[in-house]
Amino acid sequence: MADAMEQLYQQVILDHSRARSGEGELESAHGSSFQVNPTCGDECTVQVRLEGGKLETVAWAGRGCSISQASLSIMHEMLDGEHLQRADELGDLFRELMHGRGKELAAAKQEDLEDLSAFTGVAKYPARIKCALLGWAALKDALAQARA
Amino acid sequence: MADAMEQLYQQVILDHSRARSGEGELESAHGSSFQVNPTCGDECTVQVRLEGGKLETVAWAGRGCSISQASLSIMHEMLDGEHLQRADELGDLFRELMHGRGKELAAAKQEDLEDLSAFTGVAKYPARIKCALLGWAALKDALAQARA
Amino acid sequence: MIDIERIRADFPLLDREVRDGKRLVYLDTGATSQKPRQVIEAERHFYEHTNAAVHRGAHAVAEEATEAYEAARTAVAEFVGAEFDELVWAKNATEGLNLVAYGFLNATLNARMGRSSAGEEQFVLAEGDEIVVTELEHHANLVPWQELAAKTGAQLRWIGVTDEGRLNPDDFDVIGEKTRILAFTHASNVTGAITPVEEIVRRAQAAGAFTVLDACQSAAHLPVDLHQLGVDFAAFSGHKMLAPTGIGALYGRRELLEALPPFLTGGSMVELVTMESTSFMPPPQRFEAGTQMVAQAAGFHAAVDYLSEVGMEAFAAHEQKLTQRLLDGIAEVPGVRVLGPQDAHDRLAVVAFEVEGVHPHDVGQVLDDAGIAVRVGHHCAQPVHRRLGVHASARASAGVHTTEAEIDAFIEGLHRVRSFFGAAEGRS
Amino acid sequence: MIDIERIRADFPLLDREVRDGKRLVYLDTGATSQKPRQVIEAERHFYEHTNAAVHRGAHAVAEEATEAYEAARTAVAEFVGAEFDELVWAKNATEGLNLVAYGFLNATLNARMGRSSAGEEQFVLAEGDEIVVTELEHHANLVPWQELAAKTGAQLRWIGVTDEGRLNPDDFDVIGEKTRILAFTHASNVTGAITPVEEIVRRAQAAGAFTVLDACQSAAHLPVDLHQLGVDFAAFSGHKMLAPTGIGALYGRRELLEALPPFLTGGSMVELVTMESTSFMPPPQRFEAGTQMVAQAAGFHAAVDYLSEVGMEAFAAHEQKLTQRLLDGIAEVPGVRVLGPQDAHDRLAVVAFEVEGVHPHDVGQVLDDAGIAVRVGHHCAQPVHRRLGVHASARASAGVHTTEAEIDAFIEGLHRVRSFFGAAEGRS
Ligand SMILES: Cc1ncc(COP(=O)(O)O)c(C=O)c1O
Ligand SMILES: Cc1ncc(COP(=O)(O)O)c(C=O)c1O
Repeated sequence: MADAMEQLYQQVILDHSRARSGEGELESAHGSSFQVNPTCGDECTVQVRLEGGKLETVAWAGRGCSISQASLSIMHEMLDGEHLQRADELGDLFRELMHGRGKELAAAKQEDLEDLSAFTGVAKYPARIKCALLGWAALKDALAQARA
Repeated sequence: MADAMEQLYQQVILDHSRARSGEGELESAHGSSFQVNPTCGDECTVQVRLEGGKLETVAWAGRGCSISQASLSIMHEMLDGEHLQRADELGDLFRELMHGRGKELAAAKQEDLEDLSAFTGVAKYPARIKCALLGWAALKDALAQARA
Repeated sequence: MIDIERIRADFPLLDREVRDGKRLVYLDTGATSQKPRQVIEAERHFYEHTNAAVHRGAHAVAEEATEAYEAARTAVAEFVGAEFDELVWAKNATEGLNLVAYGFLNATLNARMGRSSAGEEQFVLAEGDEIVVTELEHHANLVPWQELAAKTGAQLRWIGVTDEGRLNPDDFDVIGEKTRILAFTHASNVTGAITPVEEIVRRAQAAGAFTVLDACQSAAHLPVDLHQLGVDFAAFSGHKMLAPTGIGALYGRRELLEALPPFLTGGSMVELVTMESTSFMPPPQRFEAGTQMVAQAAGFHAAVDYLSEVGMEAFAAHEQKLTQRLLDGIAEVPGVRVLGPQDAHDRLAVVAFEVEGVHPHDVGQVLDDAGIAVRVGHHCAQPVHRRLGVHASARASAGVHTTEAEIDAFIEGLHRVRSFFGAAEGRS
Repeated sequence: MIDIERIRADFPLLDREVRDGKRLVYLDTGATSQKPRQVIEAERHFYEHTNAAVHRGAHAVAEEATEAYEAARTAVAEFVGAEFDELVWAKNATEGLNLVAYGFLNATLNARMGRSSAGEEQFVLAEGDEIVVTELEHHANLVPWQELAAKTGAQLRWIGVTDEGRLNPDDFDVIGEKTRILAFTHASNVTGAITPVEEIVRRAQAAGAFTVLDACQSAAHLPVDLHQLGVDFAAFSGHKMLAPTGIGALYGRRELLEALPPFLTGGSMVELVTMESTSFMPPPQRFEAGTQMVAQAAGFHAAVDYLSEVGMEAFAAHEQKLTQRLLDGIAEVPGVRVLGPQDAHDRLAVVAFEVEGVHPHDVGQVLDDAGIAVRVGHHCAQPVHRRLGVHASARASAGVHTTEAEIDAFIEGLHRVRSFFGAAEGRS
């Protein structure tokens, strides 16, 4: 099996795509967003509850490929209970990475991505960028609703 | 001036396009047809009166290029007062000539065309065939109405 | 028998390498076909020698362009068993199907506004009327009818699909007195199933309904004779049958095209235009507003010439062998389920499948890494996927240039997919 | 200054001979342009290396095809001063204009059936509403509005034309409170007159009307900045601006495209599809149903690159010189009347004319015999011909490759037309 595939499907991605973190439905969300990847019909819903400048809870549900599921799972792990500012920044950073055609970001940024840096290779495959970003589009939208 | 143009615009065509025969409107026509050449908006109306198996009167009105006007004028000269069978046959013969890509028909047929044989060269110019046939399409339609 | 090596030499793109030097195995003809050099050359030749406005100029090049354009119409019409004036150019099959649906809509609106032309009444829809489609349809032959129904108050009904991925004959009874339109596919782009057209047309005719055939997959892979099939309308796309992108065609029975109101309006489809009103040309021009895809028509002409030279019977026989090999090969790979009939009978070489525990995107990715191009997703047919219990699938589809060795490479790739994701799971 | 000899070397068709060895003088760019080899090559390259389904596949070639397709969108959008997601592909300008007209129709029908989506209400038309067009329009920007008016009960009104062939400013007052849509051309394909867009847009905005610009002739011959012009929608065709046949574009302001209901429906423009209902993608995809003209988009990209390299300012300046020479030359030929402004100011190198006593078909034929290709007929604009007192005309139009020597050859040809028909009349 080619190196390229191992670079794309980093172990952390495969792990998160199977043992997924944060799946579930919130009883009373402040914001909720449903997103579809029209190519494959993959979909996800991200729900958020805010509390004092924090993303008190983020939960998600959906179906999709390993890339999209891992991205959602890691999102949950990194952001559940975090400051809203961190959520915004991480989302922007991740989008920057995904539009970088497979190049790493500056070292500090790359470090800041933590587990999400495993997606660096995904950005080499334009058709998969949407998979990686699907959950993050939903998060952004859900946050905007919650703050409105 | 090239021979090609003199072959196309035979003197009989130029003459008929200027001194036109049969223009007018019938008081009580048995059949009447209006035809348009959509490329240029040229149009003509052909009206017929029948009497005892004959095309008692054929008249026309319209505007168009030298080819279409001459064709209508010669049609009138050749068919006014003629037997219906002659009208049908001549129309078919002329259509055959026009779809022959500029080749003459068999000698007997070519002779039968009389002045219409001047249009032989027109058939080399696909865009002009419609001009030559416009009046004949109207005649055919008007005759069909008159007989219906 | 077709000479596959000679054919392959005609397709420049097949020489391509992908993903760091891997030889391309193109198994995505169901989505769009590759083009033989004869087609590419026909388009180039048109631009370099014959390019001019069609049906509009009297100069030499315009005359030649018009002849090339109309000769293409005759050739493509003949290829599907139709007369030249029954064939309308469209940019793709989707537009062709929309043209028919909007024809019904416009007839209905014209009637409401008291401006119907002669013969249009037969296309007027009213509440209580029914439009029948099938669960097997590509979105192109479903959504236009949903829209038409919603805008006219007609009711949409459908024929279901069996577990095997074929139209369910038990449902043919939805075709009844109220059915005004019956839109169905000749062959599914997901399950590969070929429809028993005669049976359905017979029922539609008995019910007095118009039939609209989606011939996208069939015209590209089977000998098709539309007059013999007896359908009222049919649509297909050039790009699926070796022709350029940007061109397709709608077939309509002459009497129907003559009565159908126009869809797109503008230049070249009108007779007399005043500021107040407009009269329209007879078909096919009535349905061809504006400057058409002329160079693409020349390419389409070359494509049907190419296919005729190969011979559609021989081509179909070749594909049937490939289908069998695909199905046999897949059957050997554990955990892979085919969505569609399991044998090559009445079936195209379009094979969608799911790999247990691996999302189609991930299946496609690992195949792609080996140079094997398949399609992943719902292939613009969400309902049939849902019906077969999945949301998406991967799909291998063969073309006139596909070899048995390529099928084998694909099967090997499937094993690799399993071991890659299986190994990572610690399963192998 | 543009290097005309270098440019001419890029256009293979200009090497053609016609009518027994005569060198072609192509003065029919107003109908359709010839293609530089860079454009022909871009299309060929696409077929030989990049051809695959766009936005649908995950394999390597499909990725490259998608990138080529979207890069083309960005380039063409930029060329006319728009953002990439404000540009929708269409098969030609005619389809683009129909898309807008049908958008209004669909919004109106959806409202009647109680199925409007958010934002659609702004496009709903009712009796008493007015649609304003002009007497200068090409049928493509007239007939769709006639149809829309007739189907919705809205009223069609229009701005007239002066004897000189320009929009009559006295008529700008028809734009008023009731005006919902104002559709007008940026430049006439008959009189060559360039419209004072700013003035009209200002009035439309004051009236709260949507503006729809026909940019077919302008985008091909002038620098155009749609954002600066401030129009709501605009349409143009690739084939008139060195690009392949079979592709055009519709521009729409982002907020408007977001709210406009879909026109053609089918694959690639949907999100979720069940048998019962469908949700649609955001623009531009919402308006691009089915497989698009992808190779032609690659060619369109090459075309705008080519034009940008020549420089639209330099190109327009070159054409203005040609316009002057055309007008001056014609003025020397007795009995020839120009339909349109007599000087090169605010005017394209599109010059329609009549030759006294000679029908345009016959004018064109004799020019053609000398290798000179002009257009004859009504050029899909019957109303303005009628307004200027003729039914048809002959028209010479220049392109980026046109030389002054060619204009002179044309003028010489006009003399020949006169003497041929004059001599036969015994007049000369
Ligand atoms: C001013 C104008 N508008 C619209 C059109 C229609 O363009 P198309 O035929 O490419 O759709 C043309 C060209 O024919 C034109 O010159
Ligand atoms: C069965 C079927 N119908 C319709 C279509 C639509 O064709 P196009 O996208 O060329 O309009 C396709 C291809 O995508 C198809 O496979």
